[in-house]
Amino acid sequence: MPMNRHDHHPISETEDSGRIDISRIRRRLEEMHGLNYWRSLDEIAGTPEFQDFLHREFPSAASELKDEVSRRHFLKIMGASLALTGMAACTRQPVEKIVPYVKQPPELVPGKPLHYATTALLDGFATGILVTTHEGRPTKIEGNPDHPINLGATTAFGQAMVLDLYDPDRAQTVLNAGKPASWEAFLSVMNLEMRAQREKKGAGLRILSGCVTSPVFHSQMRALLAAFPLAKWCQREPVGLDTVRLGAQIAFGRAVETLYNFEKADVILALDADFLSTHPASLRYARQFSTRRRPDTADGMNRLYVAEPSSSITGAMADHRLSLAAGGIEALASALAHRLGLPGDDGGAGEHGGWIAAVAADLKRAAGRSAVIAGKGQPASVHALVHWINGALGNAGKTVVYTNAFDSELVNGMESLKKLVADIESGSADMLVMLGGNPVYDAPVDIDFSKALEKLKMCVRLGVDENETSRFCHWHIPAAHELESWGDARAFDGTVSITQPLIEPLYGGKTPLELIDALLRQPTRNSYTIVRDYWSAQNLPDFEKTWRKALSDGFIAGTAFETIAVTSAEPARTSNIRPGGGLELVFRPDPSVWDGRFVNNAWLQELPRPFTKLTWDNAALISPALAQREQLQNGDVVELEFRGRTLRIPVWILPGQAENSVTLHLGYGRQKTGRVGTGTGFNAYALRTSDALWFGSGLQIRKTGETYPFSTTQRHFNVEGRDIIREGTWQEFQSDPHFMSARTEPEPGRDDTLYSPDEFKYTGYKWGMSIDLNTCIGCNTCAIACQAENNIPTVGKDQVARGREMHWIRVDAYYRGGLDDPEISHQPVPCMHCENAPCEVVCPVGATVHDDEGLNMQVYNRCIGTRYCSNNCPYKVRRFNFLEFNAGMTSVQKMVKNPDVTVRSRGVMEKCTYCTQRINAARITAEKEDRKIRDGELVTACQAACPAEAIVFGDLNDPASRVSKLRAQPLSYGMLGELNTRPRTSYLGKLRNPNPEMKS
Amino acid sequence: MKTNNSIYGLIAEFETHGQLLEAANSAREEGYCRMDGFTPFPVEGLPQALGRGRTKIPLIVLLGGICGGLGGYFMEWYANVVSYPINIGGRPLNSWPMFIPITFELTVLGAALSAFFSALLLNKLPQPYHPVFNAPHFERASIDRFFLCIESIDPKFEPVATRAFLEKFEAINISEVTK
Amino acid sequence: MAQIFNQSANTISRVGILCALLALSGTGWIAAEVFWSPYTTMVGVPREQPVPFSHKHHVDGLGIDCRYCHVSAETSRFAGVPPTDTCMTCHSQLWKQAAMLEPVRQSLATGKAIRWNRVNDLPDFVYFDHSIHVNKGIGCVSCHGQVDQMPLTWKQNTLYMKWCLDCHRAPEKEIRPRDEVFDMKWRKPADQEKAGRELLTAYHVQTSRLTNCSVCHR
Amino acid sequence: MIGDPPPGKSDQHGNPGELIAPGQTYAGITGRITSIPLAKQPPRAWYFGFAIGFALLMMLFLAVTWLLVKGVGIWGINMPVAWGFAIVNFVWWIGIGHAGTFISAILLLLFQQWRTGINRFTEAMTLFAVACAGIFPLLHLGRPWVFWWILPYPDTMGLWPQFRSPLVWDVFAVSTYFTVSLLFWYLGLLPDLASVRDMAETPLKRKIYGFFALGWRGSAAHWQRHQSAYLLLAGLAAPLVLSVHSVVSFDFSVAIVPGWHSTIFPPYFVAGAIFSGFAMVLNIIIPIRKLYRLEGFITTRYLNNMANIMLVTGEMVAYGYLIEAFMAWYSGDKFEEYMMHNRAFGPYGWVFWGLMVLNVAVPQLLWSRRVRTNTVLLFLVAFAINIGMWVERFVIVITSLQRDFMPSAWGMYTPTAWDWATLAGTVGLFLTLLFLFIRFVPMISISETRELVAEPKKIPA
Repeated sequence: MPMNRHDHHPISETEDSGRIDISRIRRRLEEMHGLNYWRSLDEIAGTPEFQDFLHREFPSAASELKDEVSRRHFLKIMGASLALTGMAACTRQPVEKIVPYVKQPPELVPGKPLHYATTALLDGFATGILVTTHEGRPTKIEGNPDHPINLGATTAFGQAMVLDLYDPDRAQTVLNAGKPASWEAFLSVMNLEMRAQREKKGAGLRILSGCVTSPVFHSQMRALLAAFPLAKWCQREPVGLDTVRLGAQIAFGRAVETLYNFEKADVILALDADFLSTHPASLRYARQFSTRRRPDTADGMNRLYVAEPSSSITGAMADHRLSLAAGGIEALASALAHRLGLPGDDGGAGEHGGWIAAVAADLKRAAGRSAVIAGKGQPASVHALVHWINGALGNAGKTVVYTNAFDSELVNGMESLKKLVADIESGSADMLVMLGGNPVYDAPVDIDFSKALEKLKMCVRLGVDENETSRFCHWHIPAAHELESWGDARAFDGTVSITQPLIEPLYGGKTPLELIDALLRQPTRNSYTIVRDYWSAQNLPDFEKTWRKALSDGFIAGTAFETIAVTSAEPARTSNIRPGGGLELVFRPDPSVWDGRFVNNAWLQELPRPFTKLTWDNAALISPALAQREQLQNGDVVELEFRGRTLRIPVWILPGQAENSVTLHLGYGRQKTGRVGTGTGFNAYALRTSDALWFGSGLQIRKTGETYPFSTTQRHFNVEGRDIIREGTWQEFQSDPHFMSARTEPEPGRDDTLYSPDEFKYTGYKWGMSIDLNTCIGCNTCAIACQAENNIPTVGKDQVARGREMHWIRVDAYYRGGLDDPEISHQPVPCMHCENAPCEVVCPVGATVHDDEGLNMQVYNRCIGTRYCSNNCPYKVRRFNFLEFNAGMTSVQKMVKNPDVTVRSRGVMEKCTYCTQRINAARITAEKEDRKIRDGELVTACQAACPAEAIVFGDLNDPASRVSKLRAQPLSYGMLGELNTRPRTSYLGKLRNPNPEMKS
Repeated sequence: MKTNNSIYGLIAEFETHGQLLEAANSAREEGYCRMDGFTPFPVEGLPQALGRGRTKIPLIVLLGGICGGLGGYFMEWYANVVSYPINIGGRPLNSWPMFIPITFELTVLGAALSAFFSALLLNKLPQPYHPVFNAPHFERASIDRFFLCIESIDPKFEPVATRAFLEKFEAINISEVTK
Repeated sequence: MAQIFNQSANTISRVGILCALLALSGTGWIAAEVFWSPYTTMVGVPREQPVPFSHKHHVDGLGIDCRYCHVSAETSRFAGVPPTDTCMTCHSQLWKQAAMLEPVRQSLATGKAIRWNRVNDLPDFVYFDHSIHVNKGIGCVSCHGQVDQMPLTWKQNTLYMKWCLDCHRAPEKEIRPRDEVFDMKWRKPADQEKAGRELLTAYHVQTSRLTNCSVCHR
Repeated sequence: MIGDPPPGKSDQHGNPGELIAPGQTYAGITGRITSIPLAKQPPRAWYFGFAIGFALLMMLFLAVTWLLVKGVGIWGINMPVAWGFAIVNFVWWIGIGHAGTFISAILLLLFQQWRTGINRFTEAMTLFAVACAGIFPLLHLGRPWVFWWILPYPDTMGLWPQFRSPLVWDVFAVSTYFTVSLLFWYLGLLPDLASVRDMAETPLKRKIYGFFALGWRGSAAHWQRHQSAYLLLAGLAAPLVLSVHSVVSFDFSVAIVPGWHSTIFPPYFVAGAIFSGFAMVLNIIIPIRKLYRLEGFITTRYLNNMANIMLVTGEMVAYGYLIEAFMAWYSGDKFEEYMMHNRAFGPYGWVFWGLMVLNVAVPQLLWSRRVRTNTVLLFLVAFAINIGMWVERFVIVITSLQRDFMPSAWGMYTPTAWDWATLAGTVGLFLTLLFLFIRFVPMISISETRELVAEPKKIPA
């Protein structure tokens, strides 16, 4: 893990830090009135300040940063930078410049990365992260291992946020009615506006924000609402937790938060709940869940039941998955409640009676050691039922605990949004301050938000990007990116996490704290002072010490909510719940672009979606049965008609989709966004009404006859009976731990070779990796973590369609069993680092060879690009730069590159290196201390990011290392071992734990 | 009467290669040793008729081949075993079976080059200028005529006698070749 | 038949062939010469700098230790090029008015860095780490030469991969006791190779893997 | 000064029995053959053919320029199909380049006289085909500007080629093959250049051809050494020609890819090479022979014999296909089995069956003597075979790579316009060189033809 992550932030001490002067660039930017904004960014790329910044102490990517920026779509190609250095053998090197600091920051040692603890937010909830900076450039996000909510893991979004920081399409200047203006001008205007509002006690003032958990912000709002008693604050997320809160409200008569402990649960039932990937606490849940999926788990493997309309990460992990229309879940829950002796309606069970009975029995058996969870896509009534069920099973306080809510009074985003619009329509509200968000795009269609906005006298938006909503704002203030901001927020368990800036705001962005502060008082304070002042006032013991610790830890220890005992209200008597007939439309946040906010992030866009492996698009996910009925093929464009509105969108046939459910992923089809996101996907919000936020019946589907080209990274999901992925059951494993290897053909013996098997002995370190298919949930975080660590370019939809995606580690999905309810298995595939590497023998120039520690190295600067190695790689993990995929990047975009990894040029092969740069760093540190690298001291990027700890890397010569132990396990196997490639990457066969009483 | 040193030799022009062979044979028997025949295609037996021994070319080619082969294997062995030994997919440094193709190719190359160049050098080509080109109708030596030239440096050469000797055969004409 | 070429043609043709052969081998030889010549390698060519900084004066003359300016040589990949204020620690007292120091004063005043010309420049795909070399007893001189004798700094070695390999294959030829690393005056003992081998074991240098590609390329 | 050459013979004169039409004289032969390079104006058809070739050649330049600007990404290749047209074309051209040396070397060693009329021509064809082939390994590199890293030379990096790689073997095999073919061709050409020199009217032509004739005098000593060296070269070229395509086949058989990793590849590639080589010879020689009225020299007997060779090698190739399928089944290797099934019934199945028609079905027509001796039919069959052999390489390269071990990584391959342009471009290069050769070099070995006249029963060398 990071070596010196405990050096805390310079700014906290010296306001005058020796950082480069971004404010200069900002000023230049402001001078560039009238220019369109893409260009203005390119212009500053040319300023000496930026060149200095980029060349500062010659980061290795420096030469990559020289060439001029092209006007083309930034994924498009020209020129070759390393291509030239490739010719070093026959060219004279150009004279490079050294640009030292003028005043060197004390904590900064050129060439040594620094690691700072800070916080990443999603929908207002915090996860702790560690950010690696090189000479003041944040380049990589890691999970904060000490943070209670994510325990060192990150989500794909967390990994990708660093790319957003350098997004050239970010809002860069204060805009007034679309014209560049200044922050000062804005302040003076606000001064007047607020004076006006003060007179009417803020009757016309409305604040619209996303869900906020920040104590500082809450205190600010309290102050604001005290000063303007009639003002109102509306918190609202397009894919927020309203239903969850309402459910708790029904069940307990008060606002509480529900927290699970899956480590203690033997039997889990998830009702349309994707708690492993889309829940605010999913990182912790995934960790807890996975500890009970390991073959060597002490207290037995848990059993997971899932009922859901379309395959989710959690559903794929299920031992028994029931594909059921979202509208059918409530009936199922009610029937289950009935079987558990609660007032429920058993009639809803329908043909699933058997399934429910078995689940009920299993849950009863594990009473107090079971857990039932419902997803935010289910109505409050289902959540209430689930609370009662957990109560009846005696899980409350054991596997399910309750804490005080983030907001003392219930927050219902939908309702407050409706109220807000009503107030504007009625004219009672005339001033709106929006903190981020994009309601014009993502508010329910039956609420005409844009029309409301036009009514406003004064509309202000603070946002990192300009989107559909910005157009209606009188003032648009560029927001500081999280990595540029001071602030705080609570994790889902309540832990207060501190946000500290890693770099000065590139475009002078402001934080919400600063904006609200500006409404309250002028002259304004900067957010550092705001945060520090607040916390110093919280009479923490020995503030200075606590504060410094909080900054270096990234969170304030012991601030998690205490669990509380709740008294459940009398279970309501639910009667004859029947799912609506006909086709059902289901809305889900997109696994990559979420509610639409990440649509301009190329890493996320190109990340293959789980199951479909779609990139750069969303689709209407339909069941094979429906496809058959309507004669639909993948890519056929259909017209969906729902409650009087229509949407044309291509379909994708998803095995495991509930027969009559059509799932739409939100967040695509944006009208106004950056170069990456423009023109991608289809806008599902066009059908999303306030009465069917998550699902609703009465959908009509019509085939249009048009087709649409999708880009997918995997086209074949059948394992073709090859020894690639090994599966079995927990029961089989109990009876014979070696049952798997017994039924597969053995690897050829070590001596079955013409050559001496001892030609090369790996006596020093012997690196190897073990991937546990039992715990891998297929969340893709490893893939994007690898992309961030290893400077892997994105290639764009067109190139993906041509089969030229560049991910070094891919997550393959294989389907087994019936089309309608298949078993799905994920398999992460990095380079196998074969000891008898087939790729090496065929390379004419020795560009891919072995080193003494068994690494299969790819030497980019030696590679001439014959691509023979890839042909001869049975695992097809090699990636080729068919074109100059790094060309056309602005200087700012290039700042994301990791200087410890060569940026590959056109025409060279690349692949997973086991993060050789990390190995070297660790070795050098160790050798300087004359010791060996300790097990766990060195982790690969994918391993560090994995929420389920499915990937373990280490020294195979050290019998005590975790990887050696995993390799020794009976389930361990080498993929396609019969080819005698002797892979260093091995897998643990996948076990499922089916309920013997159930046939399917 | 010219003296020997001003002329290169006497040349006789024949219709068929049979006549040439006959003349050459009896010339050899007569004791002439410095003579040469010129024909539009290789005439079998002519070299023997003119008293020429076997050529050294096959030997040279053999040597060339051996050098090529040995050199080839040495190059591979030196590069991959001595100069920069690297672990290539666990294969031994001196993976001789995989070194055979290049060894073979270089053997052939060495032999072929020596064959071609020895042929040229021994024939002293290129030699754009040569006295026999002065002989009348000599262009037809590459078309349809067969020539026999007895050179003046032949100890037995005697302008008159030699001409008389040549006239014994049905040569189309006999002429002096000036230097 | 008339001669097509006159007598001289024979000589001309043979000489011609000879020349062709010479030209062929000649070009190869010239190419090699160019690659190894100072024109390409810049070896021994003093490099112009915005400020004519003399290592000779500062190191040899004033006896300042390398680490005074190149602070991170022992701890980081980069030895570190001193920030302007390092220069000014002395030059705020000495030579305050010297014209040649104007750029330094400018830099401090304007906050704009001095843009030095790199002397020892490795390609961007080579990851050289000063700290590990220094810590394992490779002296500055081994790569940078007698910097204390350079008025204007020049490149002492080609820094070609071949040159790196020479030492990575036989480090015993260059390795020296750790505490001599920064000593410009240190000379190899007569039994360098023997002493070197002892140091290698003492410093746990895994010589076997020093020629692995991954050591320098990532 | 020389009597007029006899009028061109037409087919009914030269019946398949003869290697040369009756009534030829030394002077006649010489005049007839040298008249082509010495003619003031080539026939109109020549300009036509050359124009086509040159136009295509320009297209090649365009395609290559764009390739160098953008990178190999302009082609259809991808992961998993990392090799596409470039390699297909390379193997195809190399194969075509096999007929020449086979005819001149192996037929010479087997004392087959029926090489005389066509060896010069086919040797030239070999050179040009290999030249076309040689372009592709360079172009298909991701970074062609450092291609010389494949060659062993003392560089500044202290690095060497990796001699275990079949691609390095290729470099040596192909360059050796080209060199040896060139020497062989030139050595054979030497006496004829002398003939042209001596037939030439204008001093300039005399000088030019004289320069290349190196002063050949046709002396007994010249002939003796020439014959010895020529025969030795033939002896060397014979195993070489077999080795070259074997080495090319190693590119595939050394790899572990199902469909490539097969021991039958070397013999079956060599057979295929000769198969396509002769097909190309026929496709070129039939029109040329008509155009220049050379039926007297290249009699129907030649065509007949070549057709026979095609028939034999064709059957060998068919056997190769059969064995591939058989081994896939017999080995019981699931990867091989799937590969074979995918080849025949997968997305590229139609290509495979097309191959079967072109390379297996059509050549069976050659059993009929009427087809073998009918220039038009023969031309069509040969043309089908040329296409077929290209398709064969497409099937081997693409369908094997398209679906190998990892189902998750399976993909498709679609050539782009640039792929086709490059292929057509090399055809242009080939034609251009060929037409220049026809125009300026005697395309039939004059001295050997004279031997035929001198004593038809005489065995050369």
